[in-house]
This record gives sequence, structure tokens and C-alpha cells, in this order.
Amino acid sequence: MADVLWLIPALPLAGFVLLMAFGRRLGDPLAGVVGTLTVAGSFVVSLFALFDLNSLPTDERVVQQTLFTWIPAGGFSVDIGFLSDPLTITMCLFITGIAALIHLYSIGYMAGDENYSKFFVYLNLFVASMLLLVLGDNLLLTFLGWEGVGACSYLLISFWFTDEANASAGKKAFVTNRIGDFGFMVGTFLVWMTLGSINYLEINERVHGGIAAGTATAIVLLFFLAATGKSAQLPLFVWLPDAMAGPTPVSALIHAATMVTSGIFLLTRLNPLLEEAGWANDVIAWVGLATALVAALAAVAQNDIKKVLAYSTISQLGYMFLAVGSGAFVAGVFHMITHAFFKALLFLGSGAVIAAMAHEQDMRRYGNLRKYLPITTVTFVVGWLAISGVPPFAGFWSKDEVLAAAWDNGPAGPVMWAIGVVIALLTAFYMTRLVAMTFFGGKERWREPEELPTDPAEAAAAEHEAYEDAPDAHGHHLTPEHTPREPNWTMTVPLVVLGVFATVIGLINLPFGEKVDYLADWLDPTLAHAHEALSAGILAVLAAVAIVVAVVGIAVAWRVYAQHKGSPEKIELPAFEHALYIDDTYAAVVGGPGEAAFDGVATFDSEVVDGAVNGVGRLTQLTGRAVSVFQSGFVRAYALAVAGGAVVLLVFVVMRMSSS
Amino acid sequence: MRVEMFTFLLAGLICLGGALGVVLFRNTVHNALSLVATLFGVAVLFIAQEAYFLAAVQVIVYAGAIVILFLFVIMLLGVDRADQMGVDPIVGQRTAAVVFGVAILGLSLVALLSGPEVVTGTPATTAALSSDIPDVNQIGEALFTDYVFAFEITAVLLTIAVVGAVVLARRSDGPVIDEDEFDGTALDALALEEPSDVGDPDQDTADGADPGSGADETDPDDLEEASR
Amino acid sequence: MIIQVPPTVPVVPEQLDPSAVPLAVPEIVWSAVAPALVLMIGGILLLTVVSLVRKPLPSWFHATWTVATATAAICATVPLWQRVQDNGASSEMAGTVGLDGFSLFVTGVICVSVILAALLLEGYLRREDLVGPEWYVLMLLSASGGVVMASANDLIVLFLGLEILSVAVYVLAAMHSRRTSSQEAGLKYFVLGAFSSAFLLYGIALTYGATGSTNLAGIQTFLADNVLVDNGLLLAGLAFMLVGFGFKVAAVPFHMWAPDVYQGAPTPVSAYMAAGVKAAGFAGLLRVFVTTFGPTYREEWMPMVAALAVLSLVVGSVMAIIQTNVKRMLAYSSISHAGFILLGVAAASDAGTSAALFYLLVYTFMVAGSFGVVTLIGRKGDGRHSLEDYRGLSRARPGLALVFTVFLLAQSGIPLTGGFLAKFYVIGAIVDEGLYALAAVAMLTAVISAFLYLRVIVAMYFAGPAGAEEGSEEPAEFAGPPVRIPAAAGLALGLALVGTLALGIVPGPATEVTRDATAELTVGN
Amino acid sequence: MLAQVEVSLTPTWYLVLAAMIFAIGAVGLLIRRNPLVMFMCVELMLNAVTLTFVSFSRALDDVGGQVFVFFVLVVAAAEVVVGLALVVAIMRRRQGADADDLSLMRG
Repeated sequence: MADVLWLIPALPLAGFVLLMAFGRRLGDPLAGVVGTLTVAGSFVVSLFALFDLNSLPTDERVVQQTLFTWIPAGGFSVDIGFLSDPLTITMCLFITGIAALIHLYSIGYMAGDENYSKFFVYLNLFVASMLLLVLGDNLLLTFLGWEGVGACSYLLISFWFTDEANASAGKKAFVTNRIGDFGFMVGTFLVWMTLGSINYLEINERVHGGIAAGTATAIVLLFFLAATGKSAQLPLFVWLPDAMAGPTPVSALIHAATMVTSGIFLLTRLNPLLEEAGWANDVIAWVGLATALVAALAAVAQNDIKKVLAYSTISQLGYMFLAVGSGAFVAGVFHMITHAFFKALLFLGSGAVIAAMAHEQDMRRYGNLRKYLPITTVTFVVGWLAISGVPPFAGFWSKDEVLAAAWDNGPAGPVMWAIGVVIALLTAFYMTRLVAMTFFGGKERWREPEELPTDPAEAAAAEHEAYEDAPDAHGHHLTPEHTPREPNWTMTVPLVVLGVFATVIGLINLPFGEKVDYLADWLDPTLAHAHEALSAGILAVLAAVAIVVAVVGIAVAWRVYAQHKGSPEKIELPAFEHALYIDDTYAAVVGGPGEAAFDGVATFDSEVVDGAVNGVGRLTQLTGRAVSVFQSGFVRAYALAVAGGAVVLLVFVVMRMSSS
Repeated sequence: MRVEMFTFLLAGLICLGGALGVVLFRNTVHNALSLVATLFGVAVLFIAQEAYFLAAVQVIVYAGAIVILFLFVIMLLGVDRADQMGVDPIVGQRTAAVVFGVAILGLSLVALLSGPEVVTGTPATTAALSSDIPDVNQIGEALFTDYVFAFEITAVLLTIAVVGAVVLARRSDGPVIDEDEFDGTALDALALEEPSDVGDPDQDTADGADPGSGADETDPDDLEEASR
Repeated sequence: MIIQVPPTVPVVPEQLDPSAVPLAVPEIVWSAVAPALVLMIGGILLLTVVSLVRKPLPSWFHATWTVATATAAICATVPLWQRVQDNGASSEMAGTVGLDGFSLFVTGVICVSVILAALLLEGYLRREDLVGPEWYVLMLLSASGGVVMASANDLIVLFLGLEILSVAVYVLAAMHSRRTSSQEAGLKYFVLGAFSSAFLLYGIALTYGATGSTNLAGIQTFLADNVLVDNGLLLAGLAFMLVGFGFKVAAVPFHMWAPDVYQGAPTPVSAYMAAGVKAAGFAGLLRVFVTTFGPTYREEWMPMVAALAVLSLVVGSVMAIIQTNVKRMLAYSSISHAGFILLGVAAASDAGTSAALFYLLVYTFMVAGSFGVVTLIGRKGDGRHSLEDYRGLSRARPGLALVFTVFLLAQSGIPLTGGFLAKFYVIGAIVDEGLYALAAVAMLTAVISAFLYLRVIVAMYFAGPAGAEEGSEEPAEFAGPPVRIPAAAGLALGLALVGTLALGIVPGPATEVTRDATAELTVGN
Repeated sequence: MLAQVEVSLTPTWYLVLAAMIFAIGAVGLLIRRNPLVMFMCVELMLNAVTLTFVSFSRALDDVGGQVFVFFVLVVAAAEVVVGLALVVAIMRRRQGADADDLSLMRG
């Protein structure tokens, strides 16, 4: 079975070629069907690969398939080869599975778009690249997929390119990722130089004792730089919120479920290297934690439904890096899987809402949508409970493992855990806020258009982020008479399927002893075990705290946003007594320093990081303008440059003369 | 020895004077005549170094053909008026030119005079110069043995020169069609473009549109008209 | 095929000078220089044919002839390649011409660039109402000069090759007589070319004085056997020669002609200049510096070449970013590419040489393809080259936009295109030599230059119409008359596309070939 | 009297002279605006090179340098022909243009 491994990326690629050639003729919806079927086919192949791998003895579950030698360069040769091991197949399964659902969803979502087939062309190419990224048996092939997903992401973000903001968001994503790619390239070179190979199996074999700790640290930091770009971590996360300008299925697939996880995948793939890397792991953990906190704070203050989800994604990715940095790779992968399901669900749900609401994305104009969108509401609620960490939904189990891993991470562990818990609280809060503002609360606020707060600062911010006005807008406008309607089955079926998974996927790795630890067992040949399991007692306490926190977060937000109990006399919990004015709620939950932190994030985002990206460009331009003064058009000035060059060279050689 | 020295100094002076004349005289015809002086001086120096054949070729080809060609073109185009030599329009060009010229000369001299013996190479890798055999014979023999390939490919070079000269000098009909590709006159273009859009970062970094792009815009109607 | 050159006149030197020995005519193996001969004869035959035929021949005839000639030249390299692989390198024509894998490979690259440029030229000449087989004649003869330059084993031959190459291109650049900018390009190129040729020549003279030979193999052996007490002459010679070669390959600070000339020259000629002429220039540079002076004087010339490389990388990519004229932008980006290839030269190793050769091959396809698209977009008058003119191309000509995108992405070094591997090999070669700082600069500038290719892609695909109101439903309108793609130009673009992609996906064969294409200097017979 | 301080005429003298002519030619090309004069300056530089070759040829006792001079002459002739044709073509379009007028392309 391993010899059909190549089919997994080849099928979407074939779909890409097919759609490229005939897409326009196939049209709507046939092009979408073709795209969906190819991806579904590759899901089926992945399933076969899973059974095949499962039939092998545990320690032989690594299968390599080399197609041909790509780069023969003396001692350094690179194959086009695929690696099938539990980690890869796990990734493949959830990538192809979710991608197939999202393709299906897109058939409905994109219906009527003038570039219908082009959308599926890009989407299929993206899936092919992503599969290449995870299946490639060497760093270069992964890099190929890495670049491919970046390019597709860029194309898809800018899909509605008539909008200037979308195009510029696409550019931002591209540029930010190029910075990360630099880390990848240099890291690859370092690996090649120190270990003499870039094949994963060989790297992982040679890494023990074959590499100095300092070098390993440098390499890991470089790859982490690459990962921060792709997986939207500090300081390179700025592109992801802006990337929400793309169509919603794209956000679901690329910016929640798959591409953004490739950074975590990369580091997990290289886990033996990470074990040698010393303090680089702490860097990863702390950066992940900081990102998670910052993004959670930011999510609290967003009014654009997709932006809340975007910051939430960044925050959850931060969790994954926390796990990876703590050496708990299984926990990282586990959270990646559960997150993929519930975040895809949430994004698709939000897409359904946006579609139903005439492409309005401002939550302040939603409310009480459960009346109109029952299926969407139910599935969205599942996703909400999952991400908030309410048992038995999937998010609870994986988040719990991440937090446990953080607790166990050396002396600083409890601190990390505490911050992690705060983040969990924030998560529950902002997600509840979203759900309450959108589906509950009784008020149908789009019917009262004057309701929007007219805070001058916010108005200015909205103006600054120009795309908030326009994305997804095909010239529709939300009118007070608008009646939202549930979308058709191609969009609801994926929601339901994902909802089911978001409920039960946590079962794959339950923390109740060896027997039910399926995922850990399964991944055992690939991933190192850095930690002894914590005692059941501690685990139970940690889990209890997490549950309490989730409930508190939900409760507070629910009171404020769903029940509109914004005045002090209706407070029931004394601890939040003074916090139930809306404005005060921010202060109470986020805290005084938190508010400053939020401001800080905003500033950091817009000034420092944005500024750095733009600054490099501006510096380049200024330098160019300065140099171009010499390019004056006069042939004699050019000759002068030639003569000047000659003088410099002569000065150099005269200094090197042996007799002087 | 004294004769040789005298010859060298005289011819050298003629060479330098001619060279300076080429650079400094305002009238193009005078420049060409100064060039003749240098060429003549070099020919004398060839003779002083027993390169008789080359001296003859120098006079015949250079003075007899190349400089005459220069003079023909000068007369054909009627550009024998005096050049403007007052102020160089490119700021600092003249100073920089002289500085670089002196630097090239100085550094070359450092290299040339670095050792007691200028020439360190093995003598006579091609064929020893012999005073018994006339240098015409020696050069001819080298040309048709060792350098036969080089000699043959000069034919290609000369063919190119002929074809190129004919093609370029052929009178072309039709108006100039690209003047509107550039905005305004050459003088207008002298004014350097201001980096005016610094205020808008998005525009600055990656945007396709740049205020300067107007300079390259062509009015399609004009172009169509002109090309007819 | 071995032809002895009979003495043209019954030379009886005995009668004049009884002591003289008979003329030692060297063995002339014409087949050893067959590729150059094919190009020369093809060019001159074309000239003869068109001047003998009374009626003007159809325009496709000249292009077909040129393509056939260049293809024949490529075919001629195959048996020679076999011979070199079997018997090793040799030197021919009394030691003035080297026959080795290196020269044959560069010959192939130059011929490819001729084929692509000639195909582009066919439609171009018809569009611009220009007639004349002279374009093709000059291009073929110029290519023969490039081939001679690549296979030169003697500085005299090298210099002559360079002049044959250059003089023809000076003319070609100025040949669109109705475009002022074409003439301006021709004059600028000519003046600066002659200026730098003088430097090169002076460098050759000093090298000759220092080593007593103009033969590269002779110089190499001389330097290997002797240690120069005073190397001032030789070093100055190296510096002056580097000026000349630096000019030919458009390395900073000798690059300033390139943007103006590429912009002003007829676009197919720009394609040829960027691909073929540059390949020949690098061939000369590699042969003289790496092969001849590599073993003995590496420490002296390497820093100079490295400095040129770094400057070219930085200035090329930085200047490209601020351009609004796509043709000019490509010119600057070609300077940045030259920086990359110079890094391969600076590595001064076999890996560096083969990396540079691979880069040249890939670069030929990429850049000829890019200029091919620019040729078509320029439309009648060859003047529509600003970024504005590319707006909305994806709507008007989606295929052309896609092809251009591939070329641009390849130039920025995206994997699965040849451009990625080319950069990869070069960086690998310099990392092998421990030149980490150079590698870092190269990678950084690769990141910077991604911006500039992106700008064009953005203009083609995403940018709305200039001055349109925000949120407008109107797609970017493609301005001006429709773009016509002549069959020959389509073929050229197709070839370039296939080359660019094939070298990225299955680079194996080309890599093997570049590795076997080693430069060797052998002493003549 | 004079003979006692007589300096022998070594090849270096010729080389120094050639270097001077070369430098003058280079400077001339940089400061003159008339393309014809610029070409003449290139000729000066080429003559400096030929003089250098002949001097080395004599010093090395090798005919190769003189052969090179022969080729340099051919190249110089070819270059001049093309260059002058170029100037003629340009001058037809614009009377009395100097090199600085040809500066449309820049930046």
C-alpha cells in the first residue's frame, strides 16, 4: 500500500491540472464537484495508508517511497520521496478530511462567483502543496510544499482582488512569510552542513551525538523563525488577522485547520533535533505562551466575527507551540487535530452567518440568529463549547494535555500553567461573547442600524483597517428588512460532520491511563517522550481548575452579552460585582494592565511589526532613489563609474602587491 | 643610446602633446589632427623598438584610414564647429574625471615600477624575435601558424563592421515613434523625481502604481498615429 | 575531418633566405570548432542568399534559417561532447582554442538564446515594419563570437571573440532606427563598451608582460612553475581585465549601461543581450579567472569578484524595486542575477563553476522568456513597458499572464522552477568554500528581490484600474490595443517555459552535464 | 659630461609613456561631450595598449605581442566604422547632438 503514497498529493494535483484546463468549461458547480472528489479520493487513499501502516509492527511503521532523484549534486542528493509514518498519516487524514468538507462547503459558498472555477483551482493546488509539505521525506520537499501553501494562501487571500485591501492583505501575508522562509533556508543549509543530509530519517538518526548543542539550538531557532511566519506567532503574526479578507472557506481551511499548523508540524517532525536544542525549547514555549496571551487579549476586543476567530486561532496556535516547546509533542499534535476540527467548524459557521447576513461581518449588527439559523447555531455551539474547554467536547481534552505539559515543564512550569489558565479563561470569555452577540441576546440588531456605538477612536480604527468595510461584499448591503436564511445542504452537511467530530475527536487520546491513550500509542514510533506522565491526582486537579475557569469565563460573558445584565444590581457573582458595565467588563476580565496590554498589542501590531515590514520596503526604496541619482542617463557619468571601479580595484591590488 | 633617448623623448612629447590636443582642443578637426600626431609618435616609437611592420601599418591604417574616416564624418555632418568647453553640465564630472585619471595613472605606475625588472615572464613563448629575419616575416609566420584561427575570425569581425555600418547608415523613413514614451523634453527629465509617496507605506512597498509611472505612459492614439 | 591547410602561395623561403626553416603549419581540426563555424557560415550564407535573391524573402525564412543554424550548432556540440568525455579536453588550432566540456556547454547556452531571440524577433520585425535579414545575420555572427570567446584558449582569440560578440550587439541595439531610445542605447553601449574593451586590452597587455604569454595554458603553467617576485604587473593586469569582464556581465559598478541599453534596445535584442551575451561574458570570466588564475592567484582576485558580486546583488535588487518600467526592472534584476553567478565564480571551485553554468542555462530560459513577454506587451512601437501597461493582463491574456508569472517566480527562486535550484547550487558552492557572509547576503537579496517580481504579478492579477473608486466591481482594464502573439513568439515562450520548469522538476540530467562541463586548459600541439 | 649621468632607456620608459597616454585618453572620454572626440579618446587608449604590447614584445623577445598589436588594429578599425555609422545615424535625426543629449533613459 505504501507504494501508492504518491497518490495522496497527486490526486489534488490532478484535480488542479484538470480544473486549470477545463475548469471554466465545467463551470458552477461541476468544477467544485471535481475539486471535492479529488480531495475526497486522497482522503480515501490516506485511510488505506492508515490501515496499511497499522498492520505493521509498531517499530516498523516508517515507510519511505522514493520516486526519483530530484537533485543529484555530488555528495548531496535530494530525492522526490515520501515518508509515511504515524505522524504523517495523521496529518494527511485530517488535512484531506477537513479539506474535502471545506471543498463541499465551498460549492455552496462560492456559488455564483464569477471566478468560481479559479477558486477550486487554487484550493486544490493548496491541498496538494500541503500534502507535499507533510509527506515529503526531506526538508527541501517540505520547503517546496511550504512555499506552495504560501503562494496559494496569497492567491486565495487576494481572491477578490478588485478590493485593494484584499490585495494588500495578500501581499502582507506573502512578505511576512518570506521573512520566515529565510529562516527555513538558512536552517536547511545548516542541517545539511552539520549532518550531511536533509532527509528526515537520516537527520533524526544522526542527530544524537552528531551535533553540537549550540548548532542544534541555532538550527531550531531558525526553523522556529520559519514556523512563526507560517503559524502566525509573535512577532510575525500580523498577517493572519488581515488574511481574513479572503473568502471564508479559505480562512477555515488555510488559516485555521491546515497551513498555519505547518510550523508545528515542522518542529514536531524534527523532534529529535529539538531535544538537543537546549534553551531553544524554552524560547519556543515562551513565545507560544506570549502569543497565546496577546492574541487572546486582542480577541476580546474585536467586533468583526472573523477577526475574533483569527485572533483565537493565533492564540490556540500559541498553545500548540507551548506544548512543543515543553517537549509534549503528542499534546501539540493532539491539540492541532482537535483545533483543526472545531476551528474549521467555527469558521464555516461564521461563513454561514456571514452569507446569511448579506456579507456583514460586524457582530454588533448580529443578534438572535438562532431563530433563523438553527443548524448553524447548534453546530456553532458545539464548536464554542469545544474551544472553551467544556468537557466532553474535544477541546477540553487537548487543552488539558497542553496545560498539563506546561505544568510539568521544569521550574517555570507552574507559571506557564497559570498563564495558560488565564488564556483559557479569556478564550471562554471571548468565544461566549461571540456566540452570545451573534446567536443569542434577543435583540436583532441589524434591524436598528443606529445601534452601532459611535466611539470616535473605534471609528478611526475601522477606517484604518479599511477592509472591514468591504470584504466578502459583492455589493450587498445589510438592510433592516433582511431576513437571514439557512444555507443549502452543501454548506450545512460539512457543519454537521465537523460538529460531530468536534464533539468526539477528543476520544482519540483520553488521559485515563495507557489503554485509552490511542494517539500517544500511535505516534509513539515517531515522537519522543520527554516526560513521565503526571500522577492522576495532579491531572485531576489541573483538569478541575480548567473546567472551573471555562465555566467562569462563559458565565461572565453570557451574563454580559446574552442576558444584557450590564448593570451592577443584577450581578450574582460577588467576585465580578463591579465588572458588569460593558466597559468595566473589559477592565475586570482583561484587568487594568490587560487594557494597557491590549493597547500595546494594537500598537505593536500596527506600528512596530507593520512598521518593520513596511520600513524595510521604504528603506529599500529610499536607498534605491539615492543610488538612482547616479544613474543619471549621461553616458559619461557611466564611464566615470567604470573608471572609478577600475581605481578601486587597482587600489586593492596595489595593496596586495608582494613587493610593497 | 643618446640617439635612441632623443628619439624617445621627442616622439613621446609628440604623443603626449597630441593626446592632450585630442582632449583639450575645442574644434573637432583639430582633435583629429592631434590624434594624427599621437599616432605618428607611436609609429616612431614602434620603429625605435624595431617593429617596422607595425609602424607602417600604424601609419597606413590608423593615420591613413581611421583618421580620414573621422574627418569624413566630421565634414559629412558638419560638426566642425567648436565644442562648448566652458562648464561641464554634470556637476563634479570634470574633477572626478581628472582625479580618477590621475589615480589610474598613479596606480598603474606603482604596479609598473614595483620591481627592478619590469618584465618577469619567460621569454619567447610564441617565437623569438630574431634580428636576422625581417619582422614582417616573423609576424606573418606567427599569423599563419600559431594565430591562424584568430586571423580567420577577424574576417567575421570585419563582415560585422561592414554590415553594421551599412545597416546603421541606411536612411530610415518614417517618423520617430517613441518620443512620447518619455515625458517631456530631456531637460524636464533632468529634474529628479521626488519620493513623494513616503507617507503611504502600502503604496511604497509593493504597490504596482508609483507616481513616477506617469513618465512611461504612452498615449495610445499618438503612438498609433505616429506609427502610420 | 582533418584538413591540412595547403600553403596558399608556393612559399619558397629558401630562395629569399636559405637558412629559414619551412613554415610549421599547425594541424587544423575544423571539426573541433564546428559549432562556431556553423554559426559563422550560417550567418554569412544567409547574407549571401538574401543578396542574391531578387525578390525579398518572406520574413519567416530568415528566422527559420537562424533557428536551424543555431540548432545545427547545438547538434555539432554533441559528438564533440562525446569526444571530450571519452578522450578528455584538448586544445586545437595551435593551442588557441580549447575543446572542453565547459566551452561546449556555454556554446549550447548561447545557441539556445539565439534560438529564443530569433523566434521573438520574427514577429517583432513584422510588427514594427522593419525589414532585413541583417538582424539575423548579426545575431548569428555575434553568437559565433560568443562561442569563440567561450572556447578561447588564448587571450588574443578571447579578445577577438569578445569584439565579434560586442560589435554586432552594438549594432543590433541601435537597429530600431525609428526609436530614439534604441539609438541612444546603441551609442551608450558602444561608447562604454569600447571604453571597457580598452581596459580589458590594457589588462591583457600587462598580463602578457608579466607572464610572457597570451596563451591561457601557457600562463597557467608559467604561474604554476614560477613564483613572481614582483607581481605588480600581473595584479594590475588582473584588475584591468576584471573591469572589462565586469562590464560585459554587467556587474556593479560597471553595470550602468545595462538598464539603459536593455530598455532602449529592441526587446528581442535585449533578450539576447541578457541571455547570450552575458553567458559569453561569464564564460570568459570563468575561463580566465577561475581556470587560469584560479590555482595560483585565487587569493588576489577572489575578493574583487566577491565584492562585485555583493554590490551587484544589492544594487541590482534595490534599484529594481523602484523601477516603474518593466523592461528596466528586468535589466536591474539581471544585474542581481549576475551577482549570483559571480558568487559561483568567486567560489573558484568545480562546484562553483558548475553552479554558475547551471545558473546561466536556467537564466537563459527565464530571462529570454520574460523579455519575450515584454516584447509582446510592448506592442507596436515597442514602448508599452510601464507597470501600468501590465494591469489587467490576467483578464486580457490569461495565458500570457500565467507564463510571465512562472518566469517571474522562477527568477525570484521559487522551488520547482529552475531558478530555485540555480540559486541553491550557487549558495551551496559558496557555503562549501566557507564564505558564509556571501551566502547570507545572497539569501537576503533574494528576499528583497521577491518584492519586485511580486509587483509585476500584482499589476497583472490584482491591481485595480488606476484611479478607480474603491470597491469597484470593474476588473482592472487592460489598456491599449490587443496583444497579438505571433506563432514564433508563442513557440519561444513555450520553449522557455518548458526549459524553466523542466530544469526545476527534473534537473538531474542538466546537473550531470554541468558537472561534466569542466574547464581544462591543455597545452597546444 | 652629460654622458656621465646618462640614463639607459629601458622598456619601463615606454610603458610609463603608454600609461600616460592611456590615462589621458580615459580622462578625455570622461570630459568630452562630442561622441567623435570620445571615439578618438578610445583610439588613444588603444594606442597606449599597442605601445605597451610592442614594448613587452621587445623586452620578452617574443613576437606574440606584435601579433596582438596587429589584431588590435583590426578591432580598432572595425569599432570605428561601427561607431561612426552610429553617430551618423543619430546625427541625421538630431543635428549636433552631443553625448549628453542622449540621456532620455535614466533612473
